Amino acid sequence: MKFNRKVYILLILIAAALTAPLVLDSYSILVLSEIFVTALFALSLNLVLGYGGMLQFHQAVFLGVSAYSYSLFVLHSGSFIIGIVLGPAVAVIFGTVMGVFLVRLSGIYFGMLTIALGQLVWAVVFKWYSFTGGGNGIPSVPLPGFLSTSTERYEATLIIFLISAFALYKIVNSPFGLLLKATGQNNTRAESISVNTKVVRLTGIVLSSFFAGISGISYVIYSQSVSPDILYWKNSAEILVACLVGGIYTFAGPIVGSAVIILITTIASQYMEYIAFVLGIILLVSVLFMPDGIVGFIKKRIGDGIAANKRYQ
Amino acid sequence: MDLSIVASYLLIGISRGMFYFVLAAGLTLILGVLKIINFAHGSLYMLGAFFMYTFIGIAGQGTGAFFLSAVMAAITVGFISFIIEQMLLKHLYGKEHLMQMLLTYSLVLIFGDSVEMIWGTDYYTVAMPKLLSGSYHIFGTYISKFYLLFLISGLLTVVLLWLYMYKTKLGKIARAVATNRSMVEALGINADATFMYAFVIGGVLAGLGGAIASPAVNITSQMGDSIIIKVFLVVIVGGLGNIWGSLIAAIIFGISESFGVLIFPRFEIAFPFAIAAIVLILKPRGILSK
Amino acid sequence: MLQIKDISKSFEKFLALSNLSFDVPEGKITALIGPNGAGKSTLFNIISGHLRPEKGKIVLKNKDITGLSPHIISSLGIGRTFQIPSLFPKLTVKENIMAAYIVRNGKTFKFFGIDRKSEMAADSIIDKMNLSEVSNTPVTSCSYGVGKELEIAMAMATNPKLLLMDEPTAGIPKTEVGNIIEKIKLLCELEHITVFFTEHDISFVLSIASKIVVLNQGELIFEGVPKEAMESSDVKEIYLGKDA
Amino acid sequence: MLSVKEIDVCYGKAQALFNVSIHVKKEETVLLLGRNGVGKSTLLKSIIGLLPPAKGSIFFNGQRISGKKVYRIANDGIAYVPQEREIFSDLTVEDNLAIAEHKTQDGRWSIDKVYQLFEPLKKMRKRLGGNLSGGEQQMLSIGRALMTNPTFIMLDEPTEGLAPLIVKMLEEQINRLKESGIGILLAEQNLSSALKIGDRVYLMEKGSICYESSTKDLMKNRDILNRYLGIG
Repeated sequence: MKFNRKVYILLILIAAALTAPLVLDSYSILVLSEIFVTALFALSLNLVLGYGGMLQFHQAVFLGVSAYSYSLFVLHSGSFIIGIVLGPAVAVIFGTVMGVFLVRLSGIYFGMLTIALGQLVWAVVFKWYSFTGGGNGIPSVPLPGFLSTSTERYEATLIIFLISAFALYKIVNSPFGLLLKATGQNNTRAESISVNTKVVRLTGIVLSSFFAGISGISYVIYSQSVSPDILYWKNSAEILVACLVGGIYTFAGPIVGSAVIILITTIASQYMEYIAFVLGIILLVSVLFMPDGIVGFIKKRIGDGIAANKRYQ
Repeated sequence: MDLSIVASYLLIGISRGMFYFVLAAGLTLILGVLKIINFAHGSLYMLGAFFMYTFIGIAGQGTGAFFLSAVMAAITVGFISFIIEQMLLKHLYGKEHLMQMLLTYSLVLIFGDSVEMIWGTDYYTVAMPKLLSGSYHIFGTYISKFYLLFLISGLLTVVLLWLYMYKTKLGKIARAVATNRSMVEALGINADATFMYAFVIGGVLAGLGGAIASPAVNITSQMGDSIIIKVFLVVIVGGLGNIWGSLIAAIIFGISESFGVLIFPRFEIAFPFAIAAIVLILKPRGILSK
Repeated sequence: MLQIKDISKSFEKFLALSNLSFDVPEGKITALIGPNGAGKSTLFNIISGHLRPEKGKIVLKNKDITGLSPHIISSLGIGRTFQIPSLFPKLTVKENIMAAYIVRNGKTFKFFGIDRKSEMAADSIIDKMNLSEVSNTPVTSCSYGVGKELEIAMAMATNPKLLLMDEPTAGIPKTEVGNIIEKIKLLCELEHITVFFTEHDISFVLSIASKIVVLNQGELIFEGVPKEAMESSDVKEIYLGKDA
Repeated sequence: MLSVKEIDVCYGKAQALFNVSIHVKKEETVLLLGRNGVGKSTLLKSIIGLLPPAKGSIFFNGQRISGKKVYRIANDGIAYVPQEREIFSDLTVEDNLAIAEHKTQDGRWSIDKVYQLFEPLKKMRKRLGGNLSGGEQQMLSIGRALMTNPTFIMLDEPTEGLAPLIVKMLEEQINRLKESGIGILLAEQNLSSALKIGDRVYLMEKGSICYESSTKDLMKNRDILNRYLGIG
């Protein structure tokens, strides 16, 4: 019965989100859009970070190359559909090529190679004025006609988020997902039960880059522009923070983390300009007091509560 | 290519490398001894530059005032490091690396905005002291005297760090802690104190780096962001915690950048990243590893 | 079953194994004993592919497996349990066992849905091993003894022909040793698995092994049945010293 | 001098010691015997504080030391020579000794004194710890422990894996230490060398103390020798 209640709550939430534009003002709708884009981006990272146990510090690259591929393609040729397919495809190519080198490393060396590769891509995008627009980026990216109003763009980011999140949820709970978790938790042991850990990790990276690529399309729909900043290491770091603040050992963690960070910074920005300061304090507090993230913290509280109740009965 | 140009670019590259080393040395010391990846190192570098700006405002424009301010800025940043270590990091020793890293990243965010609260959002510059303005005529080309400051600070760091690590008991203990912490404690030595010294020395070096860079850069709250990544890669290319590896890697980075400007000016900023990626793929444990 | 042929391995200047040769007979329980530093773990790591020998061959049923990578050696039928349980800590007991079955069933790249066959197989092992009470508990919350048993259960799940066990009774109280012995015997007799294990507890070795191999400082000093080992003066010497 | 009272010790979830009690009197040399894996090293690690007991307590000179930080226990006068020697491999021989130096009022040990005890070390004072042979490392490990000027020293299988000539030399030096009045707790599985210098003996099996007597009494008791230390 509990499972059913969970599904009902989820369905109500989805219905509320779909009908939100009827009641909310356009600014709130934009903020919600941002949450869905960011949450999908965070989920894509968490597939390798939380489940695969890999310190991937360059997630923004996949979002970025996808967003740029779409933007550059539609600017030059005009076909939206091919652009939308091209984005994630290019992200997957980047993910595969980088992944082949990355899976040979582990721990901090893995992390540092992602930083080097990520910054390399950023530097090229940043400096290749003739092709990417350099530091200015592309200030205005054309979108298909059916995404002309803010409500349509909102619904698009929401639906992309829902479908992708559902797919990721299925993957995490699939046989492959189990082996990815196993490999992330104990690589040596996974090898000794015949798992080809390098291939499993590479597949994880490729899937992660694919969904990050989708979030890149979602990002363009939301912002209608691209700039090299979206590939910069700080953007990767911020999404990592969102995952960790929410909790990387739960599926909902990255979603909650993204939502909390965006909501708090949005609200804070109405009263002060020091958003990073607020974000820093949130992070500091969560590192010191909620090392398992918000969702992990709540789950543990509920778990302790149930355990305590059982003891009294 | 004209040989004198090559020589002068080489000299510029080495000087830049020495500057990177000032920052990398602190970072690698912290990494080697505390096993913490300190994202806040870039923030401490930025703070060094801001304190430099303020102290020069007080001390005046002279060459002596410049060096005095640099020393003061480094000491102030060292003091801030002391507070960070005692109040925050101390509680995270032995915890997950990701958590420690994240704590230092939260400081990046906090310091970035704190600086804007205190100094505002303007760009600041520090005037070049007289002694360092102008150029030398070497190898038939002109090299800014300012590079001399980088070169000397780097050499000074090398010498002082060597003295500390190899000639003082504290430094020897720090090296011992880096390889085997529990045995150090079993000999009656408080390893936590060693951690504090290493972190503060790292902070002083970051502050010094900010101070000496201040005449050459725009002093802003973001100035640490790009350099910290480069310095990270220097440390990793040199081999985790290997100070001499960092020195070599820093010089390689410096030279690659200066020749990058010469050969492929548009993508000069990509050179260090490409080198780091290649080294990590071929020799993940650093250039000095077997 | 398994032949160790002239294996040598050194770490920097230290010679860990020198010219080691012996056989592990099929369908039986063979014990590997020796003092600390004798080279037992090194040998296990070489057999399982985690280390490469400088010299010599490891032959499994007439197939040379020297230097193959660990996951391939494992898929050829060599399972392994670890001295300190090395499991997937955040997965449940059942998921740990299922992971082993998924690979075996070739479902590694099934991205959607579940693998019913693995689930059923895991359930049946859990039944056999009497682990149903902790079936859905994450390993981090299980006792050390359960971890040790899960090690054996996971090894069974990989369907090995040969099982390497590193100190199966280390770290558990005396009262639970009998339980582990029963389960190892079950493996050997019912599942027809060849067992090759290291152990400190000599009484345990004598009660279970049909062949004993003794190493000292990387060299083979005895190979034979337990009874002879008890009488061998070489073996006595490394445990008792010359004067005793 | 030292008294360990009913301690349990665990590595994570694995319990390694069960209700262990031992004591060492002043100027006494006590042997801890048993095959490998029975918990000798664990007991020594627990005394120095590297593995704090989960239950029970440890007293040194009447003062409770269990629960104190490792470096404080060491500063109380306990020195530890681990089985793996744990030389600081990046430091020279002399630096290994220098950093351990702990000056006390009646401090007897200095680098020169250690060189007198272990002459081979003096020749390689500038060599890195990592480049020493096993025997040299063992001398350095003992010498380093002595630099803390301990009143009590714990040695974990100091002769393990060493050539007979070096074993003989180490035995002599440990005897000299014993004569200097320092308390010694020596973990060994090599009986022949240990029995020569021990006053009293504890035998361990599977994480517990199973026998306790004077060294002489143990030598007479062939049954116990065979049961707990022999192969049969």
